[in-house]
Amino acid sequence: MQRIGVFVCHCGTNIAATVDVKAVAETLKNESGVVFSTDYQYMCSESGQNIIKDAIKEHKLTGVVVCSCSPRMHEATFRKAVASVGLNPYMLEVANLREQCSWIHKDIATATEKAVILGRAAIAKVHLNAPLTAGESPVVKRALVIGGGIAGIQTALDIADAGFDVDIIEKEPTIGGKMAQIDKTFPTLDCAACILTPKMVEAAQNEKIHIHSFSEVADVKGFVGNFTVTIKKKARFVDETKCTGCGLCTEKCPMKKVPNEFNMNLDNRTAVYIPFAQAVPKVARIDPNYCLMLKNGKCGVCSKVCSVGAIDYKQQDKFIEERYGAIVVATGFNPIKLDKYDEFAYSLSPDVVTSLELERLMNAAGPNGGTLLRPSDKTHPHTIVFVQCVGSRCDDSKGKPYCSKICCMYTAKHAMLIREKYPDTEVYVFYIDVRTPGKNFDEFYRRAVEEYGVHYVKGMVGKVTPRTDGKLAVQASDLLSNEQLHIDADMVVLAAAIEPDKTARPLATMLTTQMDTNDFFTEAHPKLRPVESATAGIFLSGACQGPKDIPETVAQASAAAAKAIGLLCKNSITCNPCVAHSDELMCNGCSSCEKVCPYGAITYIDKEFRMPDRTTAIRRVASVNPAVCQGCGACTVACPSGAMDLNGFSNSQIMAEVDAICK
Amino acid sequence: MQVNEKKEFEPVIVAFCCNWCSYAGADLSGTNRLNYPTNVKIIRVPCSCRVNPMFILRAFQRGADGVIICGCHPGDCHYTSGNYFARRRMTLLFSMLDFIGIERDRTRVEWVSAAEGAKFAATMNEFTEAVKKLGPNRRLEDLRCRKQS
Amino acid sequence: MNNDTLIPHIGVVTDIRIDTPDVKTFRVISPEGGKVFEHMPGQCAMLSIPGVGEAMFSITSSPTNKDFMEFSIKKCGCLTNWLHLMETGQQITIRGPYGNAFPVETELKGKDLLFIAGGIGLAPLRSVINYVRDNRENYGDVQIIYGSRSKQDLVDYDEILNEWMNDPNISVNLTIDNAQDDWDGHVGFVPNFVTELNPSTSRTVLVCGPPIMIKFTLNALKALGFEETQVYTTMELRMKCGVGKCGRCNIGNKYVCKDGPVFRYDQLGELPDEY
Amino acid sequence: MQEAIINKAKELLADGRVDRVIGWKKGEFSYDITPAVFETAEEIDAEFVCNDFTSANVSKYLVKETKKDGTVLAFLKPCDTYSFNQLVKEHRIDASKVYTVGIPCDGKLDPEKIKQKGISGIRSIEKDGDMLKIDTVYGDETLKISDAMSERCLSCKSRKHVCYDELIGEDGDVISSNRFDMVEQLENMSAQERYDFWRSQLSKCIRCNACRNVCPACTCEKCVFDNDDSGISNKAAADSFEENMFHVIRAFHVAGRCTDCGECSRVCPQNIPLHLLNRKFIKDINSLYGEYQAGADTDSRAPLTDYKQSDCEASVVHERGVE
Amino acid sequence: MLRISLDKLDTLFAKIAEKQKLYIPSDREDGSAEYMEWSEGRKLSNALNTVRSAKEFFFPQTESLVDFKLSGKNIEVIDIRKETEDFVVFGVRACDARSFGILDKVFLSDPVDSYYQNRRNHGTIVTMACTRPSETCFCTAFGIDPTAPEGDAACFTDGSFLYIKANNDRGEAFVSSVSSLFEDGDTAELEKVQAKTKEVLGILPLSGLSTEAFGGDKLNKLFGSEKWAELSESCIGCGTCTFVCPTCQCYDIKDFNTGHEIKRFRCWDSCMYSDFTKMAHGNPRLTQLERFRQRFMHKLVYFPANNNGELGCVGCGRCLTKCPISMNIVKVMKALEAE
Repeated sequence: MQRIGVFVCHCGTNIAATVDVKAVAETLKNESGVVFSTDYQYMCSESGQNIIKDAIKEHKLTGVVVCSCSPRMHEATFRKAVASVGLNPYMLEVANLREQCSWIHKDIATATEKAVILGRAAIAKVHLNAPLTAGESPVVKRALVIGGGIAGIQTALDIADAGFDVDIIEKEPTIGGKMAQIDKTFPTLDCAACILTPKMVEAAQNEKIHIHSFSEVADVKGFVGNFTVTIKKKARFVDETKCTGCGLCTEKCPMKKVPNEFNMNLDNRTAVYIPFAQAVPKVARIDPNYCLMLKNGKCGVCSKVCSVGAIDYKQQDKFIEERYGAIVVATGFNPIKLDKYDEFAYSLSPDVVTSLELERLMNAAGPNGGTLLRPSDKTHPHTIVFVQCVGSRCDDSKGKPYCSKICCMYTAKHAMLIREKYPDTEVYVFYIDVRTPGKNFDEFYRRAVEEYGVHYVKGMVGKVTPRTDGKLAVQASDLLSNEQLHIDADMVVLAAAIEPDKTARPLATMLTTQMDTNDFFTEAHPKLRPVESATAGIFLSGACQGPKDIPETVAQASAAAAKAIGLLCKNSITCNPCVAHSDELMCNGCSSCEKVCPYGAITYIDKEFRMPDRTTAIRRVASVNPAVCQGCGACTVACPSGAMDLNGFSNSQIMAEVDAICK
Repeated sequence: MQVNEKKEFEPVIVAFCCNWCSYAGADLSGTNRLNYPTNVKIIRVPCSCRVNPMFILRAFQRGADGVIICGCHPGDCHYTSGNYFARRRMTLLFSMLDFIGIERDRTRVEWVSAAEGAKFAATMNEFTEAVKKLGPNRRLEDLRCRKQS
Repeated sequence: MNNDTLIPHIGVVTDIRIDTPDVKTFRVISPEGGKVFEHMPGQCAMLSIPGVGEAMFSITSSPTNKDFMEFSIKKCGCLTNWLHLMETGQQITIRGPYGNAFPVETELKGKDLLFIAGGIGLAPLRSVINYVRDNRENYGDVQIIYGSRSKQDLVDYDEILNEWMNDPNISVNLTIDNAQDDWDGHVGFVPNFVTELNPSTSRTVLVCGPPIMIKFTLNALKALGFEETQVYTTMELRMKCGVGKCGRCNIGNKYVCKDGPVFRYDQLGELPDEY
Repeated sequence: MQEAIINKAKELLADGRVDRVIGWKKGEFSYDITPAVFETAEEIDAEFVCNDFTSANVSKYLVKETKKDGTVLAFLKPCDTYSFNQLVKEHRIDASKVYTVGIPCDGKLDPEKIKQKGISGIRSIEKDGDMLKIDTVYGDETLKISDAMSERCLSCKSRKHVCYDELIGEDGDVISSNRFDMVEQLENMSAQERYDFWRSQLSKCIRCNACRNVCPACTCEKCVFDNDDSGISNKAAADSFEENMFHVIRAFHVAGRCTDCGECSRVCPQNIPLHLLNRKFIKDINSLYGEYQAGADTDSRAPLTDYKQSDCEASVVHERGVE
Repeated sequence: MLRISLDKLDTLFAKIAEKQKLYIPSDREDGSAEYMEWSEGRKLSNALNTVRSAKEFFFPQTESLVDFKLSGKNIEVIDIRKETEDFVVFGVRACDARSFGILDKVFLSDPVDSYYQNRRNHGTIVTMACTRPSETCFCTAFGIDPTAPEGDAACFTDGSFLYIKANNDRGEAFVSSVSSLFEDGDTAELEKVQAKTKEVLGILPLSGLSTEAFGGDKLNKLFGSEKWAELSESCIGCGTCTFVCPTCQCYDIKDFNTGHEIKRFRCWDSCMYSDFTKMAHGNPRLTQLERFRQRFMHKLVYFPANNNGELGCVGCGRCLTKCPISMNIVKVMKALEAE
């Protein structure tokens, strides 16, 4: 039998104007277990809280019901108040008399009647409340960053800066990501490599940062503060610890006709290669699909020339296990494949390129050494048509429904750079809208139009047809002048939509994090928790969460780092006590609960029990990890025997509320 | 007795609302002063997937005339997937109640986001009207619990 | 229609005494004052909080007490938890008395008595002890051996100390399982203590306590030369109706609630081993 | 058939492959067969029986049997194999301790159906073509086998064994059955008619728990209806509500797990067609979430522990069929 | 003997039902029979017996005992008992008729159960002799003559007439209340039928069932029998046998909180249930063996031990037809006897 105190708040006139608060307090006084009942102007005020505190002490209350505004508003306030005088904070319930009663009803009589019922329900629940204590679980002071692009690098640098060890897992042989492939950055037009590579080097040299390049996440277990991650270090056939990155092997490799993915396959590399000059780690990798030695067992040149003996044709994938307190996902993006866009002749003509390909074509380290030449005949293009929103803002199944956000700006950059370097080249940009909402973005775009004479045409390119003379016939419509345009272009550049990396979906499953239908990771709250996932301890950095440009990415990367640091700083974390728990004696071990748990909080253990018939038996029973459980309650309904119940929202509590409301 | 007969039938309606979306949506309809009938009493649950069919039957047993479950829109569940499970469970349960002849309009699932205060109020208005039309729950009540007049 | 024993009376709890960390003694009177009904030592009553549960408890006060009944109740389940949380003035329902009693007016009369109790097992014997004390002339020598886990777990310690120990006509021997600082009495288990004290086999023995204690005490008594016909015990088993009809408290053909709860050991021996 | 099964049992016992055999033991009459565990060839010779009345599904006993030491041989009819699989899937049976032998079944007979034809004082029942020859103290009687066939066998869903270590006889196929006909018929009634139908059926319930205790899906360590803390425990239906609740909740708890073995209706002393409640769930699951047969495998996700983002909304219930 | 043409049964029933409620066994749509209240058009079943026994008329599956109203620390006890109205149960078979005697020994022994007594005082039992006993019948083993049933009044039929005879005062009163519909008639045909039935009883498979091995004096021998393990092995622990049994009388007392008051009610319980003897501090019958043994020991040993050797079974055969796994008292008796 609890000793319950009821505190009815007037909330000024917010509640008192429609609910007869005195009558509510008076009526609830007669409820079983209620030993004290009062009303007050503002329960949440300091003096209001003192009324509660004093009553707890004076009447030895074991439970408190506050009839006030929504628990979403002041539950925490009142919990703190009762805790300050030694009552367990979970012995408090709030009856929502404002948002769900006084503010929606007008008639005082019926609103008061309802208020009493809501109060009764809260009292009925408090009767069954049990003191809950939040558990604590220790935090491993090490973070994992998945993805070694600019987002991952920035996050890792920030975390390392705060003094915590941090691992980067990068699936490619080098970190750097997409930014490494970019030529110049908007709106400042500074060289991407010049600003990125120092960061890459910094990451490599920071002793707190450990880079697992050419590696993937194979498995994630555990929970916030205590993740165990299995990392698959893919065989690169070069001993990372020995290779000095001298490059001799790449010079001598006889297999030189391998498409160079770093240059968007616009030129070739060797079978043993270092992705690019500033790669980090600067370690060669042998491509087993092309290496003659690995394919046929005949060659071995690289092994012979390597003075440090780093070549290891027998290398196998290796799995290592590491423990982390926090995980930051920075898996980035890719341009979508354009094979469904035949109207733009992407697969028909080498002169129809994506913007990222154009970046490489214009880059000094690119296939043409920085001179913009048509891929087909290596001639200088005189007319270039840019097509915007290829696959972005698309209703049909070919593309993506969202705006890829970065295309408007990089196209302006491309157009401007081309016009600057090759003033004889005409540049047309076909757009639906030009979106430039960033610092100095609109100025930048206007410069392209006004100073550089880029032809911006609002309209769609209908068809690109490669002609036998090598030109590309571009059919387009100008929506402003409402006329059809026919342009003979030398090159067409498609601003392909970007999409999350394909590795994100399986990763999300391993991390038990949410994704939206486009496979972008879902943040815990779109406004207020934009860099956290809903799964505790998993943070989001960069384009894996949504399309972003570099400054935004870096900003989010640092924000994610800050969140991760905030977690790593703690020696232990306090868990939500309103978690599920299983009555082992009733558990059937059937796995139903495990299957509906979105967090992987339920595991099964074989445990010895003394059975009712005086025997002992090993039984398979569910065990909830309270640090992982978020308290949704899915398992409680999946459990047929009712062994699984939820603290704070137990079956009996909810049924008591139902009874109180219905009676 | 005669007085009671004249009085319009006022159904008891239990609304299970998930803490993250629908309960907040209900709060919002209050904040916006959107009216809905006092017949509706809300029980806060962490997620629509916390609603056990037992609770729904219990409500009918104890005198509820309608039960509505509100949760986050599919895809928006705070817990990723809770409302998807709830949707299957409730679909099957309601289908079963329908199968044993319980009026189908006494039960409903509605997705209400934290932003949809207006939808919450409108839903509750509609649902209360629908239940009023059906009259008191007689097929799934426990006579022992019937209110004594 | 006649009164039905299944329809309970109201009792008012007028006093609650904390005996041990998990035993409280409740004093119950009828709302009009006085006892709800008369009983004999060893009989039980069904106490209930409607909606919470109903269970059988032995009446620990002596029938010679004309003002109230008392129940010493150990916290062990839903109802007893509730009872432990209640405050004075609370009404409960009570029906009874049920079961047979210790044969205080027949077999025990004129005999030297030995009471052996362990833990909460003192509760049913307390009724007899006080009955005997109040009718002292009808009985011979009285010895009490009582033990518990610790000093704090001795039920009715105040009464033992202030009344029984001061009663020149009876001897009280206390023991606790493990030594503790504020205890200068005997330390050890009850059965061993019985052996040590070596009581005269002329006594009639009344034993109550946990099953394991009873078992070893009985062995000890036999070793000392006691006959089974000299030993009485009381059981509290799975009773529901209290009137031998609901069918669950039987041991063989004997209903604990009706034919018991007091059994002589030789009678128990004839019943199947199901208790 | 019985001979082959007995020989198999004795063979496996003799070569030590199994320690016990779970099967059926003959009774007082030809039809009152009790499931039993046999440990010796002698016991088997004396009492083992497998005939038209050995309908009891022994798979649930394996929950208890596999907790003991040693291996048990279980003879499983096609429908029993589904229950067995489902129990393995839910970790209720330790499959490594069972040796399963699939036995064919062409439908079992229901003694109750025979008696309801007014046949009494039965001394023996023999098959003769598609007829039964029944010797009674009141004279000889004949009955069409199909008229004596168990209701559940008349709508058999599968003669295929979904798991076995060994098979006696030929394996059959999953058959397209008419098992949802009655459900559909009810769905097409008005709500009032459905209500009246179920009231007339469920009001017969005496809450003996036979349906629950025989159900291979009901193997809970403690049933919610026996658990005073569950809030819905009840021993007897004190009100029509409790009759409804027990059967609705029970059907819900086995939804997606019920293999439609039909034991519940077979054992109901009041002949309540309880299987219709389970079949309603199965039919709904099949039509709303895709065909699913519980027990057909041991690794698929059960419909109620699974979801698709594109699942229909609960309002589908309001939109279809007859109100 | 007084007799009435079977064609005029409806008239008889209508006459009885004029003054009091009349219950008769009647067929349900599923082919089984159950006691139902008679109303115009309701026909008497030809079935040998009803699924549930007639004990329900006196000891219903659930019945309210008392109500409580709680307010603050106070409890109000509300005695809800009302004098039952008179009723007639017609068509009770000899086995069920005997069961009332057994139930009486439980409920009417001191202290009297007023709920049972109330119904018993107001119920008239009109029995019906059997003409077509079945293979599951073994009432004769308990000394019951199904052709001459007990009850307040007994009816017999020869296929064309219903004969009636009062067995006691209440029966006399009943017979005289309906005797205007009856005429005196020759019983030659009836005697033929009775003789025929007796002949059949002699050749029924269970006719030789012996009760020699049972009774109060066999307690410890039977309790310790090794057979229990094997017999109880396949018991699924349901309550079917208990609930269809005319003599099983175990009950549970439970409280139900309606939200307005607490209703204390009793309901049938089964000693076969795993939680039958469960208490706050343990359960003395933990295994199905113990629970199974209790049920049969109760009927075959404990009850006779306390009731001058009368066995607690009437041989109605319901458990033989209804047990989900076909385990039953006959198998138990035969197994124990063979030992």
